[in-house]
Amino acid sequence: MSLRISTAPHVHSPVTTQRLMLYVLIALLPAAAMGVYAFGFSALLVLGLACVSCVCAEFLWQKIARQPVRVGDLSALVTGLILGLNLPPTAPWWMVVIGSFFAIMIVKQLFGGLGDNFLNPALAARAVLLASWPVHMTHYVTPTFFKAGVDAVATATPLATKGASLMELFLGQIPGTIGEVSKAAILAGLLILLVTGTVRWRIPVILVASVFCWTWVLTGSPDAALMAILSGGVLFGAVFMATDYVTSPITNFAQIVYAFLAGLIIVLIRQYGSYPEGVTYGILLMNIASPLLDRFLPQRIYGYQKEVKKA
Amino acid sequence: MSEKKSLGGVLMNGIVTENPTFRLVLGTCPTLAVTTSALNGLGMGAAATFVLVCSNVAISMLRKFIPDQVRIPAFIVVICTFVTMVQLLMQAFVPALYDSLGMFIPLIVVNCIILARAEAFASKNTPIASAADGLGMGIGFTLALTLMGSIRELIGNGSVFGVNVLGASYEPMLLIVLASGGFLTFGLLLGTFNLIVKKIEQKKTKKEAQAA
Amino acid sequence: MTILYAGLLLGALGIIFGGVLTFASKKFHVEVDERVGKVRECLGGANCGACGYPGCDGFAAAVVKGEAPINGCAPAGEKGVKAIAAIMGQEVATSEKMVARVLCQGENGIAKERYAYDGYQSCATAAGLAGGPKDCRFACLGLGDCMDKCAFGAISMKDGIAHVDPEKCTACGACVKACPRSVLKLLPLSSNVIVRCRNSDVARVARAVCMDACIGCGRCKKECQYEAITVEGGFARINPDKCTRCGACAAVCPCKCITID
Amino acid sequence: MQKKTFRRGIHPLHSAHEGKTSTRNLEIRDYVSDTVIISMAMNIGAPAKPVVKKGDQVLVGQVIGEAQGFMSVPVHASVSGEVLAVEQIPSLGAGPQMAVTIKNDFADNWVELHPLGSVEHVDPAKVIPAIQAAGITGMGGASFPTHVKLTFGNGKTCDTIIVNGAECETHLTADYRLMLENSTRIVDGLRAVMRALNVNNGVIAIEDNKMEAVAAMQKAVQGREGVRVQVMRTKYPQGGEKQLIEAITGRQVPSGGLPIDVHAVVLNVGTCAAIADAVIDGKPLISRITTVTGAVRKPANLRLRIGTITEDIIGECGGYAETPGKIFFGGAMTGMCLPNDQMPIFKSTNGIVVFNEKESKSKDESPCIHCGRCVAACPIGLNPYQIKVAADKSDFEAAKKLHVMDCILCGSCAYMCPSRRWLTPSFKFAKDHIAAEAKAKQAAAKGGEQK
Amino acid sequence: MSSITDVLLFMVSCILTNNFIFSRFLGCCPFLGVSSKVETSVSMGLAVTFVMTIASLFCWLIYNFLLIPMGLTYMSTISFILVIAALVQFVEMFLKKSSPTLYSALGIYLPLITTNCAVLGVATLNMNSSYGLLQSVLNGTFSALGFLLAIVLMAGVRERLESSKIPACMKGFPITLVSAGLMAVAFMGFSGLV
Repeated sequence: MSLRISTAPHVHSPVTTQRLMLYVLIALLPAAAMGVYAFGFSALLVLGLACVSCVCAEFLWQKIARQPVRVGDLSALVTGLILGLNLPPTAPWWMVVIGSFFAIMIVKQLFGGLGDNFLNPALAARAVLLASWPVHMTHYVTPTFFKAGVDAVATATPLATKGASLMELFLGQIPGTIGEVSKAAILAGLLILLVTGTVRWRIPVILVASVFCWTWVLTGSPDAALMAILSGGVLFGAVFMATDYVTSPITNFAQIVYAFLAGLIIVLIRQYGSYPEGVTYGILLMNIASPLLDRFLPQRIYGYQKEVKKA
Repeated sequence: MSEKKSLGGVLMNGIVTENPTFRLVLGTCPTLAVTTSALNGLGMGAAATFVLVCSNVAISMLRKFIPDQVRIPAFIVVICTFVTMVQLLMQAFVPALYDSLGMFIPLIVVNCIILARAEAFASKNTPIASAADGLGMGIGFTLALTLMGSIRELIGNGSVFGVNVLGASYEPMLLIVLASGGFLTFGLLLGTFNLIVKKIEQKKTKKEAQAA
Repeated sequence: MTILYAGLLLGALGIIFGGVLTFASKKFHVEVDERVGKVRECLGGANCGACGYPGCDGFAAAVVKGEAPINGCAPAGEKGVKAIAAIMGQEVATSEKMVARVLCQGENGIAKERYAYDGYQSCATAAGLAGGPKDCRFACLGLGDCMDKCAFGAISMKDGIAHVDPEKCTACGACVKACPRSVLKLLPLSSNVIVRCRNSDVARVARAVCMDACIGCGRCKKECQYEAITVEGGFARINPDKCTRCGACAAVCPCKCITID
Repeated sequence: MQKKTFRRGIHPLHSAHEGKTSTRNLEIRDYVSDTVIISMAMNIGAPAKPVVKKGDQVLVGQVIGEAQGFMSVPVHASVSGEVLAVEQIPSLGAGPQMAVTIKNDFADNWVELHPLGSVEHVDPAKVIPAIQAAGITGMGGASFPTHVKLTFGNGKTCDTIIVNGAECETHLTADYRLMLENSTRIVDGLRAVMRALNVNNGVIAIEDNKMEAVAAMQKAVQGREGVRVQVMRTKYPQGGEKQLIEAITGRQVPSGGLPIDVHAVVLNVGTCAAIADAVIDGKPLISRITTVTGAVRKPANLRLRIGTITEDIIGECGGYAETPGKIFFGGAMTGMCLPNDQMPIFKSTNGIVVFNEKESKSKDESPCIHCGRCVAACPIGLNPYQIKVAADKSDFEAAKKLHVMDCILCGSCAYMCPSRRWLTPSFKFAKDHIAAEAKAKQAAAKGGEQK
Repeated sequence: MSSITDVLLFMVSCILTNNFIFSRFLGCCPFLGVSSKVETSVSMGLAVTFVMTIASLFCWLIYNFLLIPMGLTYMSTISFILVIAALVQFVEMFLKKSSPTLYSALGIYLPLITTNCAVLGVATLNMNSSYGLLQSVLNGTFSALGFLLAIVLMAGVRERLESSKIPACMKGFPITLVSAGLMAVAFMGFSGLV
């Protein structure tokens, strides 16, 4: 009778890292589907290429560094999909591959792999691509919804479409990157994440609210604020990128401050900065500050109560 | 630092074993800022080498006369004179390079390499040895800067020393020429050098193990 | 003429600042441990911050206080480290070089397993669960508490037993403290004939738990002409001073407990 | 009835009703085996010293091990019969412990008892010595000597006694059945302690997944002075001392302090029943209720004599349903594994759970993805993933700064971790080292003074 | 520098847009060396702020009242260095005497700052862009605050990376440089803010 001995606890919650990544992938599918529906086959190509090259990059790195290959935990796939959704449908293939390799190899694996990077790999790669090839990254086309014959009209920036009505913005008939286009799909993704308990509500809700308030404060008009939320990458960033476990703070109060400041930076860059889209930088900068937030806004610990209350 | 190394040894020491940029990681400010192109790297390296050699020689000549407590300000004054000289020379002969290096020529004064070598080596050795050390360090620094400069120029706009290498279809990665590119390139280069050195040592110890 | 002005200006500035500084140094004089100054001498002097301390003075003060390792300053180079060691009075290992030895050879398969353990990889934890995963209560559990504690990477785990690399070991003793079963012991490097077992149970019990256990039969004691071996508490002990490393005991030991490194 | 609870915490095996369905509705059955092995070290504190030799005849309740000092309790024979052996047996902890093996003659004749009469009129001064004489220790799993918990030093007062009927551990239904089947005994025990400490505020805390027990206890509490039932929310670790005190009195036990520092004492329902037996009938602690569940053919709640061997108990429950991978005493969250099924039960064994091969296989650790589930689960509000980093490097200074000494080792963080990292055991590793260092320093300091 | 908004805009430009470390590359040596702990970084940052403010003031005075009238503008580098070295020495001694606690937190960094490119850099910058007295002092303070922000953020990140499984060859300076590179990418968002 040789029994096995292990250390307590002997039971675990059914949630594993792999399952969490699976939930995120499922939550991303609506946005990806709407993106492919809106922009046609080229979008599918970009998404596929991004996912494949991210997974290959991780596999290669772990093989070269003779580490146990952990591609199975789907984290590379999630990074690939998010990076793909961050790119315009007309992104050239080599840019997608370089972005993926940068995201996985430099931003994530160089720091020690899953859980050790301090910036969101997809977001950092998008920022690097934006800085390296600004033309390709801001070349947006209006969605053709697979209607033949309507050629893709390139426009300067997604925010420039002042004329688009709110409903158009919501349903995603306006140009933009693959994932950011249809807000309904992103909200569906958020619902999936909340229902499966993969993500806590604080960061997405407060970030969007912060963008709304700060735009209202700075521009003085509420409908411009509403427009700000529904256009560009705010919603997609808030739901999928700001809530990345590894790079966002942990305690509740730290998450609130993180989301609030990220919103502020996004609005500052949009109103006064030279870049059309501030979401990437807002979230990246707060990723950098997240270790400090975790450290200076810890949870209150039991047993350090000042006064002793009567029974 | 007083035992007698052959001049060649001192020279090689500066270039390889104690390369200021990749082994001692000194003088990072110019290394990051200036190496946007191979030419800048070379120019900066040359200027720094000139100042380094001259100041080493001057300091080692004066080392008997400088009282110990006041040696740092004295060294700085010596280095500063040579820097001002280089500044004026470059302004006269190579104004284009001078403009592109901009603010970093006067900053050679506070460049850690020069003060470090002055303090650690020049103030304790004969002028000839100090000159060799200065030259070694300077060449090491220049090589490092030129390497960095050429890599960043190659990726940044497809050319090295102005000669277009990667052809017209190449879309340069502008990030490398910007600030963050400097940090990334320097970090990755440092990492690869560490890796290479470790691999060489491993091979050596393996050989010794087999031999023993 | 401007050269004259330049010289005058520089001289004037030098004198003014010199005066102010000498006056200030007198008025604000604070005595400092003179060793800090001497250690400061041997450093690179470039205030480069590579040691992680705020400049060379900071590093020198930390070395004198004993907080910083004497080889923390890369630019100082090998000569600098020796000079600092001399100033700090740390003798550079003049006595016999000691090294940590693992007094157990009960790898998986040799030492019988009491239960399959797949909990937290720590010897102290496993030793606290039903007497440890190996039947022998003196055995090295091979879960790496010593390896985690060794700052010099001298210890590695091979099929359930710790192995110490004599070159890398600096005899700091951290592993001896970390081991819950005190399997490791600091012995002189030169005495490489070691009894690799400390099982003090009677022969029948010892053999039951581990095939290579020392049963205290005393055959090695009889064999050794230099009386270097005594059998106390159930297992043989070699006195490093008397042992001449002839290896006769190892040849004759029935349980192969004595090894020659 | 407003339900109280503490902050954070988890709901283990919630979908499977905390793994309790198989034994919830089973009456408590008695079972006496033919040989018992009674260990001398069954509680926190010094082990007892055996006073019987091989071949002696002992009666039920006879003292077979004398207490060694204040932090120790006597050990009594749980069966009458002949002493087969007094020797070292392997224990669940580090080293082997002394134990007395008794062959049961099934005569069950008791030693001469000295009851103190009804709890309402018992002389308060006699209660605590009776508890110590009966060898009563905490039955909730910690097995801290109860008489030590009830004696407070220098000027500490108590204004609330909490009876822990939460039983938040998975798989266990022993306390639940006890509350259903003899609730009056529990209230008597509580009343005895209230008289001894002259406190008139007794609270019996029961989780709201055991409403039948709440009803039973409320009936038993009718007309008893100063005693009430408080329904708690079902959450783990509701049964922890610190969590109960904070939920009911709103006070927090100070870090490094004891419940008495905030004028509260927590007793397990099983302990109260044992106190009632000791006071009313003068009976020492010789048997306890244990839940036997998991991969056994007929799971059951058994009243077992202390020292019954696991193999006999599982035989009584119809043997193994599948080949066992793991057997542990206690619940799945804090249970201690057995090396084999020859281990006897102790005073603190409130459950024996058998896992089959599939359930016992534990996935290996994958890297931490910084998801914060462990921080959200920790009832004390610590930062588990950072403490584990320090513990893995054996950096106990950093672990101390991260308040690892406040950790109650409840296992909530390790339960929630999606990467299956060994959080709780690394905290136990760190706590043991820090405690050992503190004791060594104290001994050195004391040694210094004596010199 | 008339109204408050000008000062505010100038502050934002100095701290965020052209941050001293991430876009001007000044003061990188101490930035890489000292930023391993948050406490030491804060002290270092404050010390640099203290010195840069005073240095900007003195250098501006020296430059405008001594060098320009005497036509010796090419002597600017050497005189700035002399001023800074003397100033730092004086402040260090004054601090050591007057408040040992402040000295133990702040003072030990002062010698490190003399050979710091940032201080001389800001003085030369003031000279090149011929700011007025107030503007150059403000430039000194705000640039130093930018340095403080950068070094504290870097310290936060490096403390976080201590528990990461960084490959052996990247440990120490290489990974710090790559992290600084990634932070610089993020800071590019502020370009054109002012």
